[in-house]
Amino acid sequence: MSTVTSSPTHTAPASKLPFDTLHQWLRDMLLIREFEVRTMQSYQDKKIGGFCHIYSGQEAVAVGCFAAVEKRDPVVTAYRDHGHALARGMDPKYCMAEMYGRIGGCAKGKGGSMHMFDKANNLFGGHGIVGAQTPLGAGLAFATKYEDEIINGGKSDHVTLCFLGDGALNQGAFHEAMNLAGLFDLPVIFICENNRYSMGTAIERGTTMAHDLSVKAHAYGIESAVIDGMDVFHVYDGFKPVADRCRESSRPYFLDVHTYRYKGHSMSDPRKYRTKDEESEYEEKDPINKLADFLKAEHDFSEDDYKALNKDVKKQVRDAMKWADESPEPDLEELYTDVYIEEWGAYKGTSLPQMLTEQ
Amino acid sequence: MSTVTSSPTHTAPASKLPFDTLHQWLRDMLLIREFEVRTMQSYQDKKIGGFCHIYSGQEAVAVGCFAAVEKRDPVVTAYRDHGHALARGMDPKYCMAEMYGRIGGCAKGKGGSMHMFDKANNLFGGHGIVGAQTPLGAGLAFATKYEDEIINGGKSDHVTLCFLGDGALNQGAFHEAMNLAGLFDLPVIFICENNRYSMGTAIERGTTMAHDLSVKAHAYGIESAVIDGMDVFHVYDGFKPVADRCRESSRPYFLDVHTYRYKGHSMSDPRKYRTKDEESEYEEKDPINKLADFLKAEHDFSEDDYKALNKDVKKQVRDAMKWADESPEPDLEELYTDVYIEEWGAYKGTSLPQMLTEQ
Amino acid sequence: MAREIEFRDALREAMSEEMRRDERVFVMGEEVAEYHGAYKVTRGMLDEFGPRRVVDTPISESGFAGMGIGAAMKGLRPIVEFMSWSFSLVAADPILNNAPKMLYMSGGQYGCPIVYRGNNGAGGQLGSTHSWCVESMYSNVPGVKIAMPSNPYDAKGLLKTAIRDDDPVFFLESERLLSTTGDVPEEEYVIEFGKAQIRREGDDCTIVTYGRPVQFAMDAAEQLSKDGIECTVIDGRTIRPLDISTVVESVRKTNYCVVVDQSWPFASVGAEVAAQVHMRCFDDLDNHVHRVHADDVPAPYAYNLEQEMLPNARKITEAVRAATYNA
Amino acid sequence: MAREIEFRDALREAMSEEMRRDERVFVMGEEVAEYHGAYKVTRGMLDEFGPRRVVDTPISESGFAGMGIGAAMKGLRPIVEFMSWSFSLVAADPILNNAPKMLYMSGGQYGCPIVYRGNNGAGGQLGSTHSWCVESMYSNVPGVKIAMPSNPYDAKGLLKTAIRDDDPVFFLESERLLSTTGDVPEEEYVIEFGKAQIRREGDDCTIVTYGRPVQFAMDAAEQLSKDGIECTVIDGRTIRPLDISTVVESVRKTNYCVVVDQSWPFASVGAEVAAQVHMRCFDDLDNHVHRVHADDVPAPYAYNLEQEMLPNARKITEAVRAATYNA
Ligand SMILES: Cc1ncc(C[n+]2csc(CCOP(=O)(O)OP(=O)(O)O)c2C)c(N)n1
Ligand SMILES: Cc1ncc(C[n+]2csc(CCOP(=O)(O)OP(=O)(O)O)c2C)c(N)n1
Ligand SMILES: [Mg+2]
Ligand SMILES: [Mg+2]
Repeated sequence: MSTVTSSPTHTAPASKLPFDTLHQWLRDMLLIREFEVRTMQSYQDKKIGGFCHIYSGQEAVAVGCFAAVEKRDPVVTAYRDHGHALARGMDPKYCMAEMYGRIGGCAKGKGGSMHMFDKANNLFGGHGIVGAQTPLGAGLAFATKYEDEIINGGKSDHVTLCFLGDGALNQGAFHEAMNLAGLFDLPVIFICENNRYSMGTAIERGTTMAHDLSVKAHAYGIESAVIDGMDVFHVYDGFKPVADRCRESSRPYFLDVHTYRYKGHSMSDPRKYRTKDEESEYEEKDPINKLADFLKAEHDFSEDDYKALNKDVKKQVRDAMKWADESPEPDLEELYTDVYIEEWGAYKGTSLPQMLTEQ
Repeated sequence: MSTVTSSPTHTAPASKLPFDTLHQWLRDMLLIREFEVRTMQSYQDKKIGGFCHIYSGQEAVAVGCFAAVEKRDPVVTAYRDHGHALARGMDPKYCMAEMYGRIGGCAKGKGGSMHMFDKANNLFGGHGIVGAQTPLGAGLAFATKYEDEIINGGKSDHVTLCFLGDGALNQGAFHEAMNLAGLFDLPVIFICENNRYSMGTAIERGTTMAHDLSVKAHAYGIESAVIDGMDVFHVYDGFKPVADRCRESSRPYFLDVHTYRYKGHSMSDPRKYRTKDEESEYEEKDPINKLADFLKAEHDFSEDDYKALNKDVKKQVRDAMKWADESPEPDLEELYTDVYIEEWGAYKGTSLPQMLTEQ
Repeated sequence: MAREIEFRDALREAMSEEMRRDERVFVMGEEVAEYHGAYKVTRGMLDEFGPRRVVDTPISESGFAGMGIGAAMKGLRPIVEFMSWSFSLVAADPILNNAPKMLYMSGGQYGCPIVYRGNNGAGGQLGSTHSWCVESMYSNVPGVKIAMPSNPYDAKGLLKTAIRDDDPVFFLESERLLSTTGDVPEEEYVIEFGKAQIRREGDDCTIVTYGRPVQFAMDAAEQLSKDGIECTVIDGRTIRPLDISTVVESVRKTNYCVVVDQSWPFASVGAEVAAQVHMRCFDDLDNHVHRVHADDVPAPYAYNLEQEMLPNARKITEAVRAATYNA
Repeated sequence: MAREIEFRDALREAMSEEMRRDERVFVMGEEVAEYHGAYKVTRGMLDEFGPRRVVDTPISESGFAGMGIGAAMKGLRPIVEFMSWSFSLVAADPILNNAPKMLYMSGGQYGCPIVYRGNNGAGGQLGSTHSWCVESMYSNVPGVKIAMPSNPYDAKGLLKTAIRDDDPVFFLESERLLSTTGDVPEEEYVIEFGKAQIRREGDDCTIVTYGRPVQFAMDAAEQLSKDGIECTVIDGRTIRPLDISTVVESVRKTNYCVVVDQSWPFASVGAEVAAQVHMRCFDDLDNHVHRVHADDVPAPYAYNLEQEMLPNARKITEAVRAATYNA
């Protein structure tokens, strides 16, 4: 089904990458997994409110993709965005504080779970309206190409990563974005995190041709590939050549990444629409276990090392929670900041979050 | 490129249809052509205002398609809609009066050129917002199927014809409509009148995969076919089996009908974006001449008969203009009718146009 | 017979009763069938009416909002659920440019008897994209009717009217009210559009409001009453038609008016009511109409900011005091 | 040096000058490049700036409006042309739910310096779907700025300000004004947002308006002056920020006020101005603020109906007479 021909750049397959790199991937995935456990707990404890979407099960997607590109490459995603923020390099304390609604949050507590932004790491947001981020993704790619070529007079040399859920395939905005990206040769990769459900709707019940999403890309002359998102090696090995070619050729791509969300759609979802069997089936393919097993088999990495890493990650998340908890609520003055950059009337201009000023 | 397999229903090819039928087609096409000549003239004379889009060159599409279905089958289209209204059976006097902004118009002068509605003929409007009619088309098909199956307890037995321009392919609404139609097995045929331009934009400049629009349908698991819209026989022969199968199977279709608008996009367009050569090339394939020549060659139809028919049509349009001219302007009271069906406050309820009450 | 039921159940009863009464009525929207509604408003309806009349849709608001219009033109009576009115912006063209104008543009030929309904206004910390109060934006448009119930009784009666209405109705519910309960008779009833309800009478000030803030206004009136300020609280029930007469009649008696509108202030329902009251009660008013709105900023996520941003009893109390020179 | 130029040329000069000044500025929209603009506003710009900075788009308003937002977040300064604001409804989500909230939701990290511009309001007999006045709906939303020039001088000065502004600006032009001419100096200038312009002074009544109706108000004032009623005409220039102080100052002198707003009345800019004037001038007003709007009906096609529906000098004259008890 893949229509992406292999890349001219020869890159090592993930399995041959240095131990340190793979160890970092494992750490990142563990961090996300643990972060989400604590997120759910904090939600139960009413420290987090609003809608909250858990990334557990999908860790390999964000981690594998980001490993294949550079920090300067823009990223934009939907509301299930904790994993993207952490994998991209946001300190979990800013992410947790955001959900706690505290001034220390990445958006000073104004965005919440669905809206993680990190300018230093070129994360252009989680976005809450299904599909809304896809034209933004095209626009980010338009901008890097414009900057590289028109302003800097060079060759286009960035790729934009635009994540979307399978449910977003049915929003018109996605189709307009695909057509524009195809038409303008924009260096953007639309990464569909196909976890088979949009809320309680299995993909076949909402999306025609669910068995072969490549047709959604072909409709715009865009190449596509299917990637196994439950294995970080597959993600990296599938994604890296696509990213390289996208950067090289300044052409968009579409990826159908098969993954699974272990938890409900959001915190309030009892998941009656799927079976426990199906859930276990996927949990058996767990991407974290898979990578840990590989490292144990192929590298100098013991069960004790794994336990230590786990402990380390747990501590980091605990510290993040503590930090978040200690961060104060935003001043009521903050209601009127960041509405406009310019100060006028009741509006007080804008200021950066701690996350950016501390660094 | 066609993926529609031939219909089980055996229907005669257009060339074998009785003379009277073909003669009527010729008359309908001539009527539209002449009507549009007078429309342009009336526009120059400032009897018509607003945006006005001429159908000349595309006559075979509406005439050929409607010949293949029944009056009870719903039709919805875009703003280039005079041809559809006339071919569907609207008396030209109501159509012209509408553009003259008179009470005798099909919509009492409230809609104008872009918004021809005819309830008796199941024409659910011309629609001015590009693509907006495509979800409506899906909805009409949803309704006939619901009526046939749920309310009347029978088998779905209607087809909806939803016309769109090639420019509408780039509106998100179209894609949402296609997915819904595919998902719900709606008996609707999306007929893309591909006249190669949206305003001044050649299709390749705005639409990816312009050389093969079947991919736009395949993306939703919808079958498609290409039809030569410059020949009414091709239109009928291509469309009839599709309509029959759509009615039979209650599955949507997409048709890429190649046609050409002889005039500018609207009355104000100098058509600098295309060559005179290209225009003549298409004018040489004129669908009216083609049918007239066929009738002269194959039937008892002389040049004199043709001239008489022409004269007859010219008179009908002249009479329509006169009728329209004599129809009064709407009462100022009409401002406040048809806003709500119910009367309340300043609103005066609703009333049907002369077109429907006279019949 | 009176019973206490939840707001969401009142909504479902209205839909179910109308669907039993008229085969042409059906419900369509995201997760309305197999999931029983994101907020369980349609719970159980799939079982009774089957998947052809309780229709799950993909996340294609523009598509299914428009599909509903086509179906309504052909004679069906769709109820289209927006999981949230915040998601109706992607469907702005069909709902604002199509449904409300079809009758006019067709010169009376095609009406559009459709109900769009769903959650409107702040939920709890949903942030800026998910907390829309659309009443001010959408009520600008002629051709629509807008209902905004504040309690289960009204929810049922107004929704039944909406479904029977031959014109397009935007029905704005509040997620925050869905679990509240109230008396709803078992006997059938409907509530006429354009008739405000006086929830409480008092001679000192008239408070006019719509939907969820009605309860805030009642709370404020209660408190003020302890200090001897007696308010009339008017629950407008529908915004289009707007029942201004009931308001005017009251203001002629109280001479003071506060309008409470949960949406942003600029060019809002509150502004409209204020302007109309000034127009009709120019000689009766002893102070200008005071307005209570959400703050004029995007909805923040943080709990304390969101609470501060929304209208509440405290703000209403303050506004009444200011309006009546009791500050 | 003063010159008379057309409104459309003033707009083009503003864009071209800013594009020369700042490489990050580009224009995008349907038919803006090779066709030179559906209304010739961008005529010749393709030749000067090339197809990478004057970008033709397909008919995908939601797509390219959103693309502009992404580009603006990354640091470019897009000017996005809507052929008509009537077509912006299909892009309501990006322009209302995304651009104006990005700065807030990102806690100050990502501003959105984008200009959306195009024709707003009735053209000539364009019918209901194509005659939108979006100012009342869209001005409800915090985070946007809205400018509405009434003449070539303002068009250029305000558009340059809009392009330099770091916040999203909705720039509402009128197709009916594009061919009108006016003095525009060759020297560079900009016009600050939020500063109304007094177009004419008179002691008897204050007329406040925005955009195209300014000329109607001037015509009305002229006529009224013949009968000894002298009006101040205030051209608001921008709706957000709203310069209410200039209005209030004038009303304190004239004691009468008429607001003219070409959009539908309900929950409109006119309602907002009326409500604010009542609030700030309660003791100064000798009559309630009178409002002139388009009729509260979909825009009809027929010439006579459309003329009757729109605001015009006659209606303004009548409103001033009524407001000042000279009816
Ligand atoms: C336009 C719009 N409609 C509806 C919603 C409500 N909603 C939020 S998430 C969601 C499901 C999306 O599923 P998918 O795209 O597959 O992403 P996933 O949750 O699986 O990551 C829905 C319906 C929304 N946010 N925006
Ligand atoms: C949403 C929207 N955007 C822009 C327009 C302006 N417009 C009217 S017709 C048109 C071109 C459409 O071309 P096409 O769909 O090919 O139809 P044709 O005119 O060729 O019949 C445009 C851009 C519109 N009416 N609606
Ligand atoms: Mg999903
Ligand atoms: Mg075309």
